[in-house]
Amino acid sequence: MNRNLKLIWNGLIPENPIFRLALSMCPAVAVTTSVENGLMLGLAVVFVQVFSSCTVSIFKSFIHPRIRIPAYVIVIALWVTVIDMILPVISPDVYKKVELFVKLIVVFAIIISRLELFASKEPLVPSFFDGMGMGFGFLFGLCLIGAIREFFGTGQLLGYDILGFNPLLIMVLPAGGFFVIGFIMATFNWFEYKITGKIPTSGGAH
Amino acid sequence: MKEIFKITVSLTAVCVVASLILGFVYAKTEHARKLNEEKTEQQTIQGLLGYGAGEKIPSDLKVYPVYRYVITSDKGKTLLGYVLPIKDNKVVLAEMDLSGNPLKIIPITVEPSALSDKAKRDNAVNAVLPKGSKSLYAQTVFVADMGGKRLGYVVPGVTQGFKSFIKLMVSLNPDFTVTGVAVTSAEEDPGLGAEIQKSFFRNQFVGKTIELLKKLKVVKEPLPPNYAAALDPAKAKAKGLTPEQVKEIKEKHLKDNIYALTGATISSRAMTNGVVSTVKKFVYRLDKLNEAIKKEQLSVAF
Amino acid sequence: MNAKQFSNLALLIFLPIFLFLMVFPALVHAATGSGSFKKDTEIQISFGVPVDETWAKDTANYRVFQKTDPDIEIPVTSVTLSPRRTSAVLQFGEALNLSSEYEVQANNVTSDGKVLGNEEFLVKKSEGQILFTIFLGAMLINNFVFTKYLGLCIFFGVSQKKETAIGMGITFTIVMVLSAIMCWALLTFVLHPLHLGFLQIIVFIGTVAIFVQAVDTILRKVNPYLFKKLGVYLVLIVTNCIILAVPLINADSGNGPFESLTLGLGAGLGFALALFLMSCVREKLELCRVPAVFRGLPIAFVVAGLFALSFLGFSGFSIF
Amino acid sequence: MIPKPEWAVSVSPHIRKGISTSWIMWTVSASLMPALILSIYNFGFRSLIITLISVVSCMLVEAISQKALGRSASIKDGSSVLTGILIAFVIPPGVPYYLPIIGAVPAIFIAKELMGGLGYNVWNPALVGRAFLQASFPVAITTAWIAPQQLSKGVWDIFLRPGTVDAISTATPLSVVKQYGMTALTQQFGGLDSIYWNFFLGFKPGCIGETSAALILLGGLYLMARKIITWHIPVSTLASAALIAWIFGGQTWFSGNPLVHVLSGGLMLGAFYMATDYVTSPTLKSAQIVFGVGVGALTVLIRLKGGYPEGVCYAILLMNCLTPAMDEWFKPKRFAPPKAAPVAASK
Repeated sequence: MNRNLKLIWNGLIPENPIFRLALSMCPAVAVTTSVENGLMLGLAVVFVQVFSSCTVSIFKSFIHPRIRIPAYVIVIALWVTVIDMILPVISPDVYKKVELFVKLIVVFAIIISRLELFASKEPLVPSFFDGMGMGFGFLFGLCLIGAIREFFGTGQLLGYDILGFNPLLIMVLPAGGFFVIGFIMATFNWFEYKITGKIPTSGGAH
Repeated sequence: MKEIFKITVSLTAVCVVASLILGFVYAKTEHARKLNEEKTEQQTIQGLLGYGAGEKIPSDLKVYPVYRYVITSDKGKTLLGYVLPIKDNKVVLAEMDLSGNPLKIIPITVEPSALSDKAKRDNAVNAVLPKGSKSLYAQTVFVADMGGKRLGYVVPGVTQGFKSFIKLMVSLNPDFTVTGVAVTSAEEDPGLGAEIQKSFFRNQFVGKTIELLKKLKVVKEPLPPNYAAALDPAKAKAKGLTPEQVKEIKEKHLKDNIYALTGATISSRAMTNGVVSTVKKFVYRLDKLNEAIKKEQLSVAF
Repeated sequence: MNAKQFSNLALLIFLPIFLFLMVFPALVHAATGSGSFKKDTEIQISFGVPVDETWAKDTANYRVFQKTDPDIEIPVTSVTLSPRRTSAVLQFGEALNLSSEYEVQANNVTSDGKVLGNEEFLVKKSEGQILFTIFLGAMLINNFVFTKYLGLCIFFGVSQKKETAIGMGITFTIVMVLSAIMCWALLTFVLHPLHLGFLQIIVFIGTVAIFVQAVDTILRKVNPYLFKKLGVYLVLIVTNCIILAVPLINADSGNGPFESLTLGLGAGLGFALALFLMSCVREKLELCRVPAVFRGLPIAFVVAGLFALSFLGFSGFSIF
Repeated sequence: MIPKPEWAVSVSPHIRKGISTSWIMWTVSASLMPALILSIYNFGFRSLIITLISVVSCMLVEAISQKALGRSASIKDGSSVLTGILIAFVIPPGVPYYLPIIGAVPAIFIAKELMGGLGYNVWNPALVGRAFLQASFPVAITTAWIAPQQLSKGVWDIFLRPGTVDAISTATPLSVVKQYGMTALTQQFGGLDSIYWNFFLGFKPGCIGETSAALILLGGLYLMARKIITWHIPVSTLASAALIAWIFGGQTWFSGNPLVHVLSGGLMLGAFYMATDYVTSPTLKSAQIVFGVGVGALTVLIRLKGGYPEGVCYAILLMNCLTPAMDEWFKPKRFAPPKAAPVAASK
């Protein structure tokens, strides 16, 4: 398979930042009461991840190794602030609900860890695709959780009323979010067990 | 030592470049963001006036904001000050005492469009007041005007809900009959109090005249099913009710009290109190304002 | 220095902050002398001198209105005078809006038959009440971990062992309190005057990073043992959302210095509490026959969900 | 993970007593029967049906999840039966019949089996089920009350028409107090004496098994006599609830009515049957007293200042959160603690 495609696939399933690497969990539960919110935050993460990966990849030779981390943080903060200014122009209603977490993208461990592990070593094109992969993996995770919680919590999908009643309201509450993620993670583990015959140990969480 | 110097310079450079980019993006987006905010507010107001999404807004519909200030004059007296739009795209500050007698009318030398920004408006008001007096922004109400005739009013209100404040907006027609209620922000419990935002609850207020509002109560009876269907446009459509039938059902229940949401009596009562007190206060003030405008022969824009 | 001594030290640091926060605003408040809400339909005012009962009981002597609605009076339905006749409780027929300001004007205050003149009272929630509400809200009612999902990464990462959880919780609280107040100062004295509000994310993350670096350097020199114990966490702190969320929430709701400090303290202690409880349960889970596919993070999430379910009991809690 | 030993060897002395887990579970379940009978008298056969549905679905969920997780089946130990009875006892009699079925899943699967099965759970399964239902179906759980003694007004009517919840709904005493104040309750019952008497005997709207303080007390005393539970948790819970209600319950301080708070809602049921759960309460007697004080205080605080009219369920769940920590705090001191290892000099 083409390496670039492989990088994207890698981010989507085998190293999905939410379910497999268990990085940056906070937004995964907090904003995903609906698909729309998950989509919005996911797109913001894709934007920040891709742009920071590219920036770091281009300027990697200029960044002194000792100030690497502060420089990365500034780069991320830069793109976060940019998206934080753009989103309210595009969709003010959804932005209101995810505002705090868009600002908090700056501390998402997934982004800085990709900069450190990948973009600081690789050229621009693979870095771009790696950023895309991780970003879309994140987006996919958020949308999956969002869809489950929105459907069971409010009987809707993407704001369209499907059931007409609330099947299990707890799903849109904090407790339901934790349950959903726990069960999705267990499902991922179960699939891996069925395929490889080994019970995986979930990744370090931060 | 040289290395430290190098590190410092490069970090500073990174920061400066980042700030410059941010400054650029900020300058580009700030205006659009503010416009967007205004647009959302405008849409809420238009929706309340009966021009929801998808409906064409007539070109001669104008919505004029009227800002109310509480002014403490240099002699220590408390006055009310209304920032009113007048003909020829000008603005005045009309002062009146607490019982509604007009006192002074001071022209304000600011473009009406700049008044939507609170800081700019506060400055403009303070600039025309004599030294030593203080002003405190209180409320904005909107007057809708269509082709020189008053179409209605949109009044914001706030009420203590179950957990935090419920912010709402009520639209009235010129005879002070409620034409719409919107909840602009609320943090009630999902599935219980949050149902106040649903149209079947909000639309119970529609059509209530000021006399009906004054003795409005909340009852803990279940909402009659056909009334519920008539109140919710989507449900009415699903049930196949014709507009005439909907109108008929609504008229039949017009004098009913507000049916509380099941399990959320507190939120229902809060909402009802909020709507009633908002309308009562507004009607009281508008009468005084209209009298003052007549007395002073002020050529207001609406 | 073991964990117990460390927690004692932390107590020594936090207790004065907490007492200061609770007492200082009350002193300031007492100095101005004004009214206070007793219930949502009652206001208490104190005159300073014993007043005549016949004057005080006459509801026509009072004018009460919301600060922004001076033209609309709220009718007083009845007045109860305290036994020593120095303070009165005004009752109203309608519920008051406790988060806004009211003004009470008492006309012709009469004491021992002499008319002393008019007196005005400003009635609002006292600072102490507001701070206590913020504190309790951040710590229990809207616990940052269980209802706002902040700091989950660290929460799941370091809650395996009780010892580390305690150390981490206390370190976090210290950093959160200090960075909250520093970010407030930067925002108020630098960013706002220069109209650079849009730079807040960069400035806040920079502040937290610099602060953590400083603690790191100082600890390394002053107390190498403690540094060895906490060094690992210090790095983690920079990339944690709960630390950055506190200044962002403060900036968003326009909190003053005391409110910022209280929010930082409440959020920090709430986080420490969550970490501690979680670590106790997870140590117990080590001995349980948890199904294989659930072992590790999945069961941790389920447990966090059960915590969140229990913490629902605090929802809608209001002391004042 | 500890490897499963081939033989179970417990600490000496190895003397067997005829008490097994299943005996305890069945005895506790049996002691709840008088309350169930009163509830049938009060609310009609509906309450019996709901209890049966709840018990059966709990047993089914347990059987299915044990099968799925590859564990040996332990249906016969009666723990799921007891959980089923308790779930039914803390929900209103007028709820739709599918509610206890849904409640059984979080109670048995999430709160018990996922944590490792009976003996390992941290939270009380029945209360997890109840809190889950409260969060998921707030309207049904807060409104589906039936006024007592529907028996005379056609018990079969309620039984046959399950969808008529709205028509039979009334308010529990606690929600009357919460919304309209104590005076409204006194008016409704016609005097304080009547309140005490009706609450004690159990003629008031409420959850299926919680209405009668007398019958629960009877069951609790029986359990104490059989040495299944001790007095520590129930007594400290009721005492602290009464104290807090007396201090904060009235218009001014120290003027509340403790008796109304102790007799109303599910406090009695919670104190005797839920807070005393072996697995989810602390082991040591001193810790148990602290646990009970916490349950009582939190219950009344949630009732008075919180968002719900009733707080027993959340109070016990919140104290369950603290149980593992309390077991640690109250750990008895070792007689000869090992000497602290010398702190390695830092480099």
